[in-house]
Amino acid sequence: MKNSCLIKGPITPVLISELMASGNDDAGAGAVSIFIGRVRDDETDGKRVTAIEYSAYEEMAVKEVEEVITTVRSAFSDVRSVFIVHSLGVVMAGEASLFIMVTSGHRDHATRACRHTLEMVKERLPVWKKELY
Amino acid sequence: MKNSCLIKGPITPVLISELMASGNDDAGAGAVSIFIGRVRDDETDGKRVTAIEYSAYEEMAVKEVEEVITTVRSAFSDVRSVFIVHSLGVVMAGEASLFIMVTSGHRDHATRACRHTLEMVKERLPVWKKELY
Amino acid sequence: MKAEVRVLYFGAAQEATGKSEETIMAADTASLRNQLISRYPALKQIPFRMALNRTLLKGDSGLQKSDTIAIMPPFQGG
Amino acid sequence: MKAEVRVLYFGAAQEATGKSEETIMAADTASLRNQLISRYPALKQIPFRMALNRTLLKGDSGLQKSDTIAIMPPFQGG
Repeated sequence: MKNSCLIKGPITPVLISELMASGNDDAGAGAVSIFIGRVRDDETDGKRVTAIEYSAYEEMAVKEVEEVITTVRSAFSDVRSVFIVHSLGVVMAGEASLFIMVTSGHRDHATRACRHTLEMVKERLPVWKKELY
Repeated sequence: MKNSCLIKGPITPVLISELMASGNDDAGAGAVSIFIGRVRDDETDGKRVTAIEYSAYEEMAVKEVEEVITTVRSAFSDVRSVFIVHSLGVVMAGEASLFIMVTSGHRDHATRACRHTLEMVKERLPVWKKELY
Repeated sequence: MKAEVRVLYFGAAQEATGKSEETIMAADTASLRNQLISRYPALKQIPFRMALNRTLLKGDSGLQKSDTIAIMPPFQGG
Repeated sequence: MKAEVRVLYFGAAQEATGKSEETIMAADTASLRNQLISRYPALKQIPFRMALNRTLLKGDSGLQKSDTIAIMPPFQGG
């Protein structure tokens, strides 16, 4: 499985298990830090969100993801792998739309690099959402 | 499944999936932050670690875990659930021995509370290890 | 000199213009921005940035034939 | 007054003493510590802390019958 991609629909528990398994080969990776972003059933103006529809400038998003990974790897020398997956299309409330996983030798770089990746994804990925009620 | 426990042997991918599923009911939890600690195949004095045997002062560890969870929940108001699982006994290199999961409404508290939980676990859990070669 | 460029609209800019892409003649990004806002007044409400050929623009830039400009409202990924 | 307390050994302290628990007479934790180090010289190499009835001790404490003292080398969890 490729480390990073845009996928159609939610990031299912099965896909998450597969992504996590692909980080399992490396017995030098003592630390795995994961962030999962999920669609919240927020209420705005008395209406409850049932789903979010994500769209992206896909060609640019793919390039940005690669640059984020390169930046994170060069900033955190103990990092051994970085995975980024983002949903496109409709994702129901409670389902996952973002998956980030960083493996490293020790805990410090895994946790910090995961957070840093998350912030860069938020800031740099050309992705837009539309709440569905 | 109970949020927190000491288990015999490795924290398997199946158990991790189950733990993650138990955080999935809450559609208000927009952020899930996970840390997994794994046994590294470190080399010391030319010998490679093949496994670690963990032991604990179990009665105290259970109490400390509860206190860590209480502390984290009161320090991070957006946190919705905290899970801590630690292995006892033999865990092979490449297998997981620690699982922490924090869910919250938004990403900031999930990521910071997960890291904080991890540091408290390291500092407060009466657990010892013995490298096996 | 004006060039014919491809303009892509995303997110709220798509709703403001009623389309996802079109071709427009413009000499540079500053004049393109002005042209778009006068053509689609609803765009004025949207603090959009532009990408030139998949790279976010920091300032203004000249335009050449077959350049692709993306009109990008604030990102909302994650 | 001395009390009979239960002493638990963990991690490297278990190897240094060759046992996982025993009962010892001691009036307080300071004298217990001295007693243990003279009885098991290998313990001197281990910077152990003590827990009294499952709570980490910050200072010294008196001891009562049926108290449980844990001899705890530096933690290594995670």
